[in-house]
Amino acid sequence: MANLKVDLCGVEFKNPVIAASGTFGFGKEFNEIYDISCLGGISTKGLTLEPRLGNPTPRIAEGDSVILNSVGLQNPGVEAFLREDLAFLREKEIAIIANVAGRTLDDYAGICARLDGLVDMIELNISCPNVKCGGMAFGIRPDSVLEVTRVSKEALLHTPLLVKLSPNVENIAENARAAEKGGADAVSLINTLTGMVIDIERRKPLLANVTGGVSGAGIRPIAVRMVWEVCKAVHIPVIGMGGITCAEDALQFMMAGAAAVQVGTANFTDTLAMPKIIDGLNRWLDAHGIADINEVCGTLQA
Amino acid sequence: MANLKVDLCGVEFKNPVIAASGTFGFGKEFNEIYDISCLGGISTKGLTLEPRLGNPTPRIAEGDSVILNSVGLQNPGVEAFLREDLAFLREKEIAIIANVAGRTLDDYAGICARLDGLVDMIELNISCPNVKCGGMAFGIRPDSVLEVTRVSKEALLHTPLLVKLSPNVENIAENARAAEKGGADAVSLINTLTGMVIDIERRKPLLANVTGGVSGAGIRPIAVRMVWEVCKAVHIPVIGMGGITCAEDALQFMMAGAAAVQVGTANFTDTLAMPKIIDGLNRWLDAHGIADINEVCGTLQA
Amino acid sequence: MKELQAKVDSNEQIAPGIFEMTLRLTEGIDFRCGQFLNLSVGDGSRLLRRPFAIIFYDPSACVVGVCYQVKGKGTKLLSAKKTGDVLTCVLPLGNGFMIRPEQKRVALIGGGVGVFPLVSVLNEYSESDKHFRSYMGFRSKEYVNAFSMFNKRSDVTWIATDDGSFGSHGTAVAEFFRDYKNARPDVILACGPAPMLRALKSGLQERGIDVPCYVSLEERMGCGIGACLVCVCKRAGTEENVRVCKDGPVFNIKEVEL
Amino acid sequence: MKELQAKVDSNEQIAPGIFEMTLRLTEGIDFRCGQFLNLSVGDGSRLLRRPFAIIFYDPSACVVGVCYQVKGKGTKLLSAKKTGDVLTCVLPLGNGFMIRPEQKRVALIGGGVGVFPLVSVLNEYSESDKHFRSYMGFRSKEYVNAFSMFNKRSDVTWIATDDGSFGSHGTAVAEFFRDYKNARPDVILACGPAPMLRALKSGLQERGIDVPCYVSLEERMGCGIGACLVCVCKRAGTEENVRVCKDGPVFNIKEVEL
Ligand SMILES: Cc1cc2nc3c(=O)[nH]c(=O)nc-3n(C[C@H](O)[C@H](O)[C@H](O)COP(=O)(O)OP(=O)(O)OC[C@H]3O[C@@H](n4cnc5c(N)ncnc54)[C@H](O)[C@@H]3O)c2cc1C
Ligand SMILES: Cc1cc2nc3c(=O)[nH]c(=O)nc-3n(C[C@H](O)[C@H](O)[C@H](O)COP(=O)(O)OP(=O)(O)OC[C@H]3O[C@@H](n4cnc5c(N)ncnc54)[C@H](O)[C@@H]3O)c2cc1C
Ligand SMILES: Cc1cc2nc3c(=O)[nH]c(=O)nc-3n(C[C@H](O)[C@H](O)[C@H](O)COP(=O)(O)O)c2cc1C
Ligand SMILES: Cc1cc2nc3c(=O)[nH]c(=O)nc-3n(C[C@H](O)[C@H](O)[C@H](O)COP(=O)(O)O)c2cc1C
Ligand code: FES
Ligand code: FES
Repeated sequence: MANLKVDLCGVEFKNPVIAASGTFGFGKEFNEIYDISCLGGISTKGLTLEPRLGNPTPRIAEGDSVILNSVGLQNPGVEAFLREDLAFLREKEIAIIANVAGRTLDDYAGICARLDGLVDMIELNISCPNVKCGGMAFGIRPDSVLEVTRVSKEALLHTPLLVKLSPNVENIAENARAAEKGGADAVSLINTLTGMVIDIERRKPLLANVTGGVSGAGIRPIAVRMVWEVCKAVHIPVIGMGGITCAEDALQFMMAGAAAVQVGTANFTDTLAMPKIIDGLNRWLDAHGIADINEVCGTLQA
Repeated sequence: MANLKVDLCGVEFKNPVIAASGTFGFGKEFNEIYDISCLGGISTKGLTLEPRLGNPTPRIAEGDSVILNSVGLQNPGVEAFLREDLAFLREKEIAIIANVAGRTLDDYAGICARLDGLVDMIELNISCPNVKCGGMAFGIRPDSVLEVTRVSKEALLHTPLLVKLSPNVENIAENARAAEKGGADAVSLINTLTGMVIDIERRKPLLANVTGGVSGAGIRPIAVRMVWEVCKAVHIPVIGMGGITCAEDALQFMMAGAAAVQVGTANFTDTLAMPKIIDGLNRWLDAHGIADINEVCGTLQA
Repeated sequence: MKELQAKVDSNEQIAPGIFEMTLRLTEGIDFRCGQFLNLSVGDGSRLLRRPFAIIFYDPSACVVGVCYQVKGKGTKLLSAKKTGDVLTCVLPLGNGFMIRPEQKRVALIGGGVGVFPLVSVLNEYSESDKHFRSYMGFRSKEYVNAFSMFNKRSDVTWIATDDGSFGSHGTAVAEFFRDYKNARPDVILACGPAPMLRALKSGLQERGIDVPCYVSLEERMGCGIGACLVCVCKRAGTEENVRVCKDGPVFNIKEVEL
Repeated sequence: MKELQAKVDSNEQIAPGIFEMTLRLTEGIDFRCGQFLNLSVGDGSRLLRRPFAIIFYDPSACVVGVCYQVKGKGTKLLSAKKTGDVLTCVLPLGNGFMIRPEQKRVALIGGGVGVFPLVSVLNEYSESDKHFRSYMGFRSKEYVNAFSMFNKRSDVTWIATDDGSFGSHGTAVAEFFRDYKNARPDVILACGPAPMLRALKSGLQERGIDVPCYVSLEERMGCGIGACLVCVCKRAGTEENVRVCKDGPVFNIKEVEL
């Protein structure tokens, strides 16, 4: 069996397969189906300083090989997370990435300071397209990406900072460079694309929130392209995601340069998607006589 | 049977279903399968002043519910089109939209001048993501959208100008407004999103051109959202497209505000897709007791 | 709660647009009435599974049964499945219905496809000392047959149709209140469209009826297991959400905003 | 050239990873050997059809046969299809092989799945006065059986395998040139991977052999009917593209850049 261990900014992941924020809660429910200690890591549901109720329902719609969600930032707040969920995840001995969001720069600084030293990594959700006065604003323009990264980084003494990039932009490589400049230790991408589904019988948007974030297998080619562009543009590690369903999909992202991957929507289609991906990586490496997954990263010839 | 006729900038379309540029050639091949005179119109393969060879092969790849193409602008040149294809299309009595592209502003002005008065509409492809020094540049920034629209419009005395917008932008509504300001009589959207598929066995991009344009059913929610944003932003007619496969899909775009639709990739999945969509529109309108398709347009409550 | 392969055993139309499907699981489950499963529809373009009430479970054969109405693309695809086709499902999901030992007289109120979760109650308590009175509302006559299985096991069944083509003209909730004095239920179990449940809630309030009443809710779902927070509804009188898939789908009617 | 429904009549594995599928069409077609069809794979997530050589057409039953190798997702999905499943296809496509009346001695050179278009030649000319000599290359022994149908109708068949596990160790093209003096073909028909066709082209040139030689090409396709310009290759010595799906797939070996 090949080595699947990867190291990102000094954090060790058993393997490069990480649960994507918002699709895996804080791990407890999936752990009823399989022991999640097999995973490389988990990115938590987006946390805010205070509890949030999120958007009205319906919060999910479907397209062809894609889904749209408008959950918004429903979460129990960072204190409840620390009190009720962190210990469970620690027991699982997987890398814990706290996905965090806020409405203001102070929010970001505040939640980073609160989590500093308590989790393995902090992932800034600056791209959640669902909360009107939060997400979108920070993640679109390079200057505000830099700014929110900088204030978050300043609030952190112990925990590496991951900045999650939005794909709803003109030039994602430029935003990645802005995050790097702002002090990000790594970047992750892509968050969801903005989309809309109309219920033609009611002549209304299907989502109560009108628009929602598009994710799932159908967006994979867009995500791979963006990850490849970002990997060429920055010197910090990149975590790739967007439509990964199997080991072969994950390998596309890693060959494009990603050091690890996250898996979101595929957890809905198949609750065992992530263990199967890890297993598939092992088998693919063995079949190709490759001893270490790290040898694959960034080997795309293009 | 309900009225399906729509009028865009004084051009009459038998129905709102138009073949999308690049997927339907100049109509002759599909006419071997069904009589294309049933269509509302056709947007030709992108034409340039001189013949073009296009990109190397492979030129097509597949994702989940999407395809990627990198045909580039292979075309016989505008003169060959006028000589060999226009008369055939005229006989079919469908609205003829000449899709045109160029490398420079002069190219655009030149091809518009050449086609002025000879076709029913001219569609500027300012968004083709495949030709390095053409397409991309003009379609991304509002100022260059305005510029290329303006010079094209100045070259036209008789034929209405349609500007086709790229989705690979930060704010498509802004680009639509730029086109309107530049003198566009209508806008169409969306062109393809940029994507990439990696052949992990060869560790190479599957497309010889590295990246390609993503189209097909999977992109529909993104396209509907963009069409809705553009319809709210401009006063000129909008032609919607992106992943339309059936009458119900077309109705989403029309309720969002599109006056007509184009159908591209679905022609590959089902060569009879367009006649079926027209038939489906008729049946849907009848079933809902609606006498005129125009009554549906822009009726979304959001 | 497991992810299992499920081989289609049968898939037959039992009323216009309504199918009964039985599925053979690769292993057994613990099942309680009112629980549901989340079923793949066997096409790569549909990333979400569809939730359906489990109407029966046969532990000896590891077979579950569901009844579904063809509504959109997913159920259309399901209706084309043939014996031997393999799907996947996550099950059993949700909390299910609970009837306490001292609750002997049970009222079941169902509307449309909402009758299916109630069928599982009748199946589970078929050999018990409970007395059931059922109030069922359908669109029209043709749909009633689909639910004939219902008739067999409940002591009294009242049927109402929207168009009066069978039973009384009106709603299941109206039938329930008309019969209420005779029924004197110890517990009420209901499932159906939101307007029906709202009519039930306000009817109970207006009449000052304080009998325990449990309703099974429907919400669009992502994960189906409680992780994604897609399927929430509000806990009445609070600023807190509950998850239909995990905390429900069965709630005390007083507990949730309908 | 029509878009037709095609009901799967049979779908059986005939060699490791190689399937033969027969399809019953809703109406008849005009078919010539060397033409192909573009077949849906019966899953909503695959928007492109797959092109396969038609190896036979039975006009009395409106049945076509194809043989395909499982390579990626689409052929994997196809291999799971059962009798009675309904697919759609566009056919017949392309120009096909032509053998002129005066061309009596025909050499067939095939590699891998490239032998399938050649099978249709043998089928079409089975009752003719043509003399066939076939040169077939396979990966290894197990694949040879899949092509045994080939043996029956050609006068002489030379088999080569990459690993020497059957026939001679080497390539079909090498076999062809070895046998050339005996064969003295009037026309050469070939199909196989690009390197094989390139070896054939340069072999003919080096030896100064000017016998008419036609090759059937493969390219990734979009529309399959000539409209989208996805499947092109370059016309040799020009700045002009030809479409494999419409102008081909059969070309004079001199006409195209391989
Ligand atoms: C707990 C629960 C139990 C259910 N039990 C039954 C049952 O026993 N029989 C039955 O016929 N129906 C039942 N439903 C409703 C059933 O899930 C939907 O009718 C079905 O998912 C529609 O799928 P579709 O592909 O036809 O529709 P589409 O519109 O194509 O579905 C698109 C998406 O919306 C979701 N969706 C659409 N309508 C509903 C709905 N009413 N409720 C929840 N999700 C929806 C789908 O699951 C899918 O994710 C139940 C729903 C829930 C939540
Ligand atoms: C005219 C013609 C005739 C053919 N005849 C046969 C035959 O008789 N038997 C047989 O086994 N194969 C034949 N092929 C090759 C066959 O079409 C491919 O192997 C098949 O499409 C692969 O599909 P997939 O879903 O397994 O691969 P995937 O990689 O999942 O396919 C992705 C896309 O690439 C295309 N593609 C992949 N490989 C090829 C290829 N080699 N050629 C063309 N398109 C490809 C697919 O059609 C699809 O659009 C023929 C190809 C052509 C062009
Ligand atoms: C239901 C749902 C909720 C999500 N919530 C969050 C979130 O809270 N924070 C965040 O950064 N991303 C969130 N995302 C985005 C995912 O983490 C991921 O970036 C995206 O879904 C693309 O990956 P996928 O195609 O594998 O799902 C959410 C996605 C889904 C589907
Ligand atoms: C093979 C192919 C070639 C295309 N060529 C052109 C082109 O020449 N000019 C243009 O404006 N758009 C071109 N397009 C884009 C389509 O016209 C359309 O905008 C896009 O495919 C989205 O619609 P769809 O999802 O219905 O295909 C092409 C698309 C495809 C798939
Ligand atoms: S569907 Fe995910 S929490 Fe209920
Ligand atoms: S595949 Fe469209 S032209 Fe050949």
